[in-house]
Amino acid sequence: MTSTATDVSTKIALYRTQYELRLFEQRAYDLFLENLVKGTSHLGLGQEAIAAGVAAAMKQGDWTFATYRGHNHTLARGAGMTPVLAELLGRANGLMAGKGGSMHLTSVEHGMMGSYAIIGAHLPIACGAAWSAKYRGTDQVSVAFFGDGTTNIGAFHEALNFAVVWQLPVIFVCENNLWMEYTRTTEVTAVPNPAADRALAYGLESIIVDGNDADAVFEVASAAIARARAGQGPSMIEAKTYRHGGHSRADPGKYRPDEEVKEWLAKDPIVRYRARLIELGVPLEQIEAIEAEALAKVDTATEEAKAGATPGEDLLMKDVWADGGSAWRN
Amino acid sequence: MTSTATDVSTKIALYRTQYELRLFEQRAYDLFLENLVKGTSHLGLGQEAIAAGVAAAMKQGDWTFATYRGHNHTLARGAGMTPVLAELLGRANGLMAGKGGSMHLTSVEHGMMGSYAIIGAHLPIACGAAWSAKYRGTDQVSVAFFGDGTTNIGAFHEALNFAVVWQLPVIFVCENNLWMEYTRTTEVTAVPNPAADRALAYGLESIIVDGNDADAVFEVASAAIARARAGQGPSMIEAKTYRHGGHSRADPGKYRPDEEVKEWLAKDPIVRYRARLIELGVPLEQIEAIEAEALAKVDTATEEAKAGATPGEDLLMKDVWADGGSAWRN
Amino acid sequence: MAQLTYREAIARGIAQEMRRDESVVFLGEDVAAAGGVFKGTVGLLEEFGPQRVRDTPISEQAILGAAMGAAMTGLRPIAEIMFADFFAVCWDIVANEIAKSRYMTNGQMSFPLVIRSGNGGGLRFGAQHSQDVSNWAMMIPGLKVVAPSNALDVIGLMAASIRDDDPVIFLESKGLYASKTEVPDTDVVDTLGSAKVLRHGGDATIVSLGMMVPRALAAAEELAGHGIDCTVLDVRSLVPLDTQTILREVSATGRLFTVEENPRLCGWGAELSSIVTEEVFYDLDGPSVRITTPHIPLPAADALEDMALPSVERIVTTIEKSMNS
Amino acid sequence: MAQLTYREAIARGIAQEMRRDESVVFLGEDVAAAGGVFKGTVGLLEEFGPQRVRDTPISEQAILGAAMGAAMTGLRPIAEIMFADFFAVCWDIVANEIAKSRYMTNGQMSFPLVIRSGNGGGLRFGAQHSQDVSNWAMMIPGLKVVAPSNALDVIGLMAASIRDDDPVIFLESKGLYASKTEVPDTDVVDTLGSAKVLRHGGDATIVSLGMMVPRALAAAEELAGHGIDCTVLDVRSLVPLDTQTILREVSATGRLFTVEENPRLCGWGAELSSIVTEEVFYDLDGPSVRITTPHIPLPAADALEDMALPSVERIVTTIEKSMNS
Ligand SMILES: Cc1ncc(C[n+]2csc(CCOP(=O)(O)OP(=O)(O)O)c2C)c(N)n1
Ligand SMILES: Cc1ncc(C[n+]2csc(CCOP(=O)(O)OP(=O)(O)O)c2C)c(N)n1
Ligand SMILES: [Mg+2]
Ligand SMILES: [Mg+2]
Repeated sequence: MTSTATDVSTKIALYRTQYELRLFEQRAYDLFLENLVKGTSHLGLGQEAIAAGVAAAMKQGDWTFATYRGHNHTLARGAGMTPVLAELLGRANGLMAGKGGSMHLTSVEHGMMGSYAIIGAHLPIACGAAWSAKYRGTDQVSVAFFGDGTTNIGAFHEALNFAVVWQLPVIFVCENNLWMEYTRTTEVTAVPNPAADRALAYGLESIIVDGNDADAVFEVASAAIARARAGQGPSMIEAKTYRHGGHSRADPGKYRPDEEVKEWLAKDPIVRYRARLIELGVPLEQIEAIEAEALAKVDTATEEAKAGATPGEDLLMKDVWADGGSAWRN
Repeated sequence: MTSTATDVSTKIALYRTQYELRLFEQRAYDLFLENLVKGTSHLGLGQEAIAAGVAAAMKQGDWTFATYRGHNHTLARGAGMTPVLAELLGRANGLMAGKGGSMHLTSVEHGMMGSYAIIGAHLPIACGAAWSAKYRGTDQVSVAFFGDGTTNIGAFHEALNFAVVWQLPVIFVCENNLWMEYTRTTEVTAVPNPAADRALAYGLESIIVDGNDADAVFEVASAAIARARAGQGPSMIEAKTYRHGGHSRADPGKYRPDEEVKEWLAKDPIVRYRARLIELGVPLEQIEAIEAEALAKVDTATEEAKAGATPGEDLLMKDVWADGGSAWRN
Repeated sequence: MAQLTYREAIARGIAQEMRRDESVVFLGEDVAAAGGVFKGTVGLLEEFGPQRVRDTPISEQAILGAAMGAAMTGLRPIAEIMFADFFAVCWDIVANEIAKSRYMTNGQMSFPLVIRSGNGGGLRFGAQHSQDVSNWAMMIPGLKVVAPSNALDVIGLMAASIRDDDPVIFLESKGLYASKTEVPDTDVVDTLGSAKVLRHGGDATIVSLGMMVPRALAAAEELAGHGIDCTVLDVRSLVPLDTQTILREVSATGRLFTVEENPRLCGWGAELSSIVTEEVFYDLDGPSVRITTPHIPLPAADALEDMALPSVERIVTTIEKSMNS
Repeated sequence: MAQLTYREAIARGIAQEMRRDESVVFLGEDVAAAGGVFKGTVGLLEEFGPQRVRDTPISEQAILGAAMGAAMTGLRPIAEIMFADFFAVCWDIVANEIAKSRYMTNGQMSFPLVIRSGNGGGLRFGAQHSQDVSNWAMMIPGLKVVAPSNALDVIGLMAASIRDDDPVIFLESKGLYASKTEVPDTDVVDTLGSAKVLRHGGDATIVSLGMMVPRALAAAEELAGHGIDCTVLDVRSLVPLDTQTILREVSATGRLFTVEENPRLCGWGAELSSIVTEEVFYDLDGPSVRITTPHIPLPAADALEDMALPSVERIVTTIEKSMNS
């Protein structure tokens, strides 16, 4: 797992992951248009390279903490498409049986330690997991993903300082897609690189990476994770990227200049990566097979999710407490 | 008010303020030993130069926001000794009739907009006052004092970024006395200068000043205030200082190395400043007169505070609401 | 008169007051250029300009700190906390600073500000975007708490809140944003602390708030068909609380049922039930009964959320069972 | 057996469990080298070392975030929030994250952690360091809430809280830190959700919590002298709530009086009063009455604070007046 992105099998795996994420999110969008996705959802279209690159640098047993924009990260850690999609549809076969929804995807067995919908909250929580790894002497690391707009909330600051002071094995990955919901982050942020320009305030190195290049992401993430495992403490990585669509399901994203959207669509991480594979001599058929397999996977997941049962009353009152119940009285 | 510390009358005024603060805090301590000070109190002994220097750089109408360690700042803005001391004693003639106590000294008529006892909370509040000055087109500025340990809480980060983005006339003054309550700040802080080393994270200049030198404080504060009045936005100043006593009333401060205490007592801002005045040729009699006047003032305040009535039931249910009452129902 | 949605009424109420008073300013995340994530503040930036209608960073403590500091120095700010659940990241500014500072300073300061927020469930947003926080606010001394149930009340109570010299937590039911009400074209100004009797009946009094009001009314209609005739009250403001109207109406029917959106423990219904028990015990013909969300986080799936929130059906069966036992 | 102060009992309870279980760790501000600002954790660093007993920056969100992340990955952290009022700066981690995450993940995660905090008034600390937050915690689904009234219960309930697999908010009454109780030298482990009957009487039931317990007991003694014989209950844990014991004792006497430290609105007394009214209405001989701090921020001056908090005298006169009317 300390291999760098140079070997071809890693590259092929990275392409597969990115492509699957792309198709999955597109399908989620279609199902939203069909009115099957309940509640809100925040797609990661355009940001696949970060989820794929970082996940590939992680080991089983490592922990991911994501935001409400967490489909990519959940799938990249190995959670099944069916339970994730079923969760979006509010079905009993969902990843959390419909109790969490799109914003809270969690799969502990895959090290996916939750998606958090309050800006910044998971950054200190990721520190806690890292602390526990350090205390128990395992070599696990925590990775926390967050957006550019998140760098202005208090919890960000507390988590960064805490992680450094306790020298915790945690990696903070800022997915800088330039926008908060409908406001450009630089308009409300005192520095141009919202994460990287803050690194020095915590005695950290300032790291910026092309977030639309899975290889580049894989490399910086591998290095940061290696440092963390070696007891050298936390890192923060700012990955520049762009979301192809709006902020959440209902948002067409019209506030963004056409030029900007065009510019970034031209940097589509998947299109670029595909070209790179071909350049490297990966046979087109192999690539097309991956793509066909991904489509089949998404189709199957769609079927299975749609066939999922409506969650029943038994689930409603379950699992507030560790005893499985919800009684607050005797 | 843009005069620098070079003129002697300002210097004499600065000495008077510092000396008064010193005597007042010593008296507060004595009264605590007599069991007359109720609740807690956090003395500013040793930190007088900062309160005096900054207050001298401010104009009437400017706003001060302080912490629970706010006696110095309240007095330096012109609040009377009697009401401040009476507040510590929980008397009806206290600055807030006993309802706030030592940690919440407030005198709106003197621009003393409150002392805040939850770490960091007043930093965004000071931004709000600055915003209101800017919106209304006055030239008022906000000054917020805070401790070194306060730089690690979320509100600090939010306030700094907000002030810069909105280009508010607010000056953040960190009184770095090296210690939180009983923990050395550098032990839990990722950078050696907890405020100044964070300035860059907000696109601010890193400013460090000798907090035990009232002239130096006066100069940097004057410059920062001038910038703020000129519409050039916020500044942050880190003033290095030391508290002579413990954190709060019950604390003997034994956790601090003797060497460190000795070293800082040798830098006593008042002893140094007195020597400077003498060096400048200010007659000893004039200095002694100031000192005698200060003592008389503190003695009078002590008498008046002790003579204050116990607050009665009428005050208890008063002033929750702007109508003067506290009714939550009809 | 025109039909207005609850969401449109927000901007209408704010604009009405901004026109009248230059000291009213408005800030929040995505509220200006975007008109708010719930489209509740569309048009305000255009009419009042970027000095009075301002987008902020994602810094809720800064937003409310700014509102507080501005209020104590002469402005009348309105701040938006996008989802009421986010009060949790800035609760100190609300509960320890804004609420307490007037009292602590012996009345030296006033805080004429409004914090408006999208409150409660019904939109399948899951547990971190759906909590009804009416009791969070009600329990803090020094806060007024308002929760309108229709577009007309939104305008009138918004105006009253902005004009009030104390801090008001203004809770907008997210589940009602799309609902429509007839409103006059002229200015509307209402009064805080006045409950409304929406229906008269002799058998029992149902007290409700916000999104629960239309459900309580629908339940009352259905109950009338079953021979149980209910008075329905819309509390509208929890602080100040119109206990006079509530006690009068409960005494008249002899029975109290509260319909609350918040999870079970320590909701406003508990407070109300305890007031009724303490003050008009001898007028009661039977137990006071609270209908609430169970004491669980709100689930995301539509089917589950619908089971959790008090439904018309649950209100009907609960009241029927209690009245017939 | 030895006399132990409430404050000493904290360290005793924690140490008892840390000896038993390596996964128990403890963090907070000034808790290690200094032994806590209330001297509640003296000796823990010395016995368990700097890996298990850790000082933190002034970063309450980081403290509780760390506790949460550690709990979900196998540790059993105890976190200190120095004064309970400071929950306001980290309420999101408590109310939105720790409390809800088990439910939201359909039981994939557990949060075996304890957050202990100095709660309530009595020490003239003023409004930002004196609030009783028992209702803040009680109203959030997913939190257990414990508040011991004496040193013995501190040890036993601390042990039970640490062993519990759910998050427990452990509220220590600041006003009781100096109080002493006889405790055995052996390990003590108690049970959450069990109220204690401290006194039996036939006329009325007084239910109290934390710092109000000794006052309720003293009031009952005085009332007995006036011919009113009261049962006195110590609730001890608000969640889980021992409604069986409470309902039984209230039914037996026919009257309920609650003595709460928190300000008036939406306290645990309201919840309890509403439960009693709803479930044993026909056993009641008269109104349930709540004795609380008025709905005001707590003033700092000793004279004012003493007027605000429920006193033995106020408990006596309130009950007497109500029983005789
Ligand atoms: C405390 C808090 N404030 C506001 C929100 C509403 N909100 C959700 S996403 C979002 C924008 C976040 O922007 P960014 O951090 O850049 O992440 P992105 O959505 O671009 O991935 C906001 C303001 C929230 N969920 N929590
Ligand atoms: C949110 C919060 N956490 C903790 C405290 C308790 N506390 C009061 S003063 C203090 C130390 C503050 O240190 P510093 O900022 O350096 O200020 P100093 O007291 O040295 O002036 C702490 C931890 C508090 N008041 N508020
Ligand atoms: Mg973004
Ligand atoms: Mg300090």
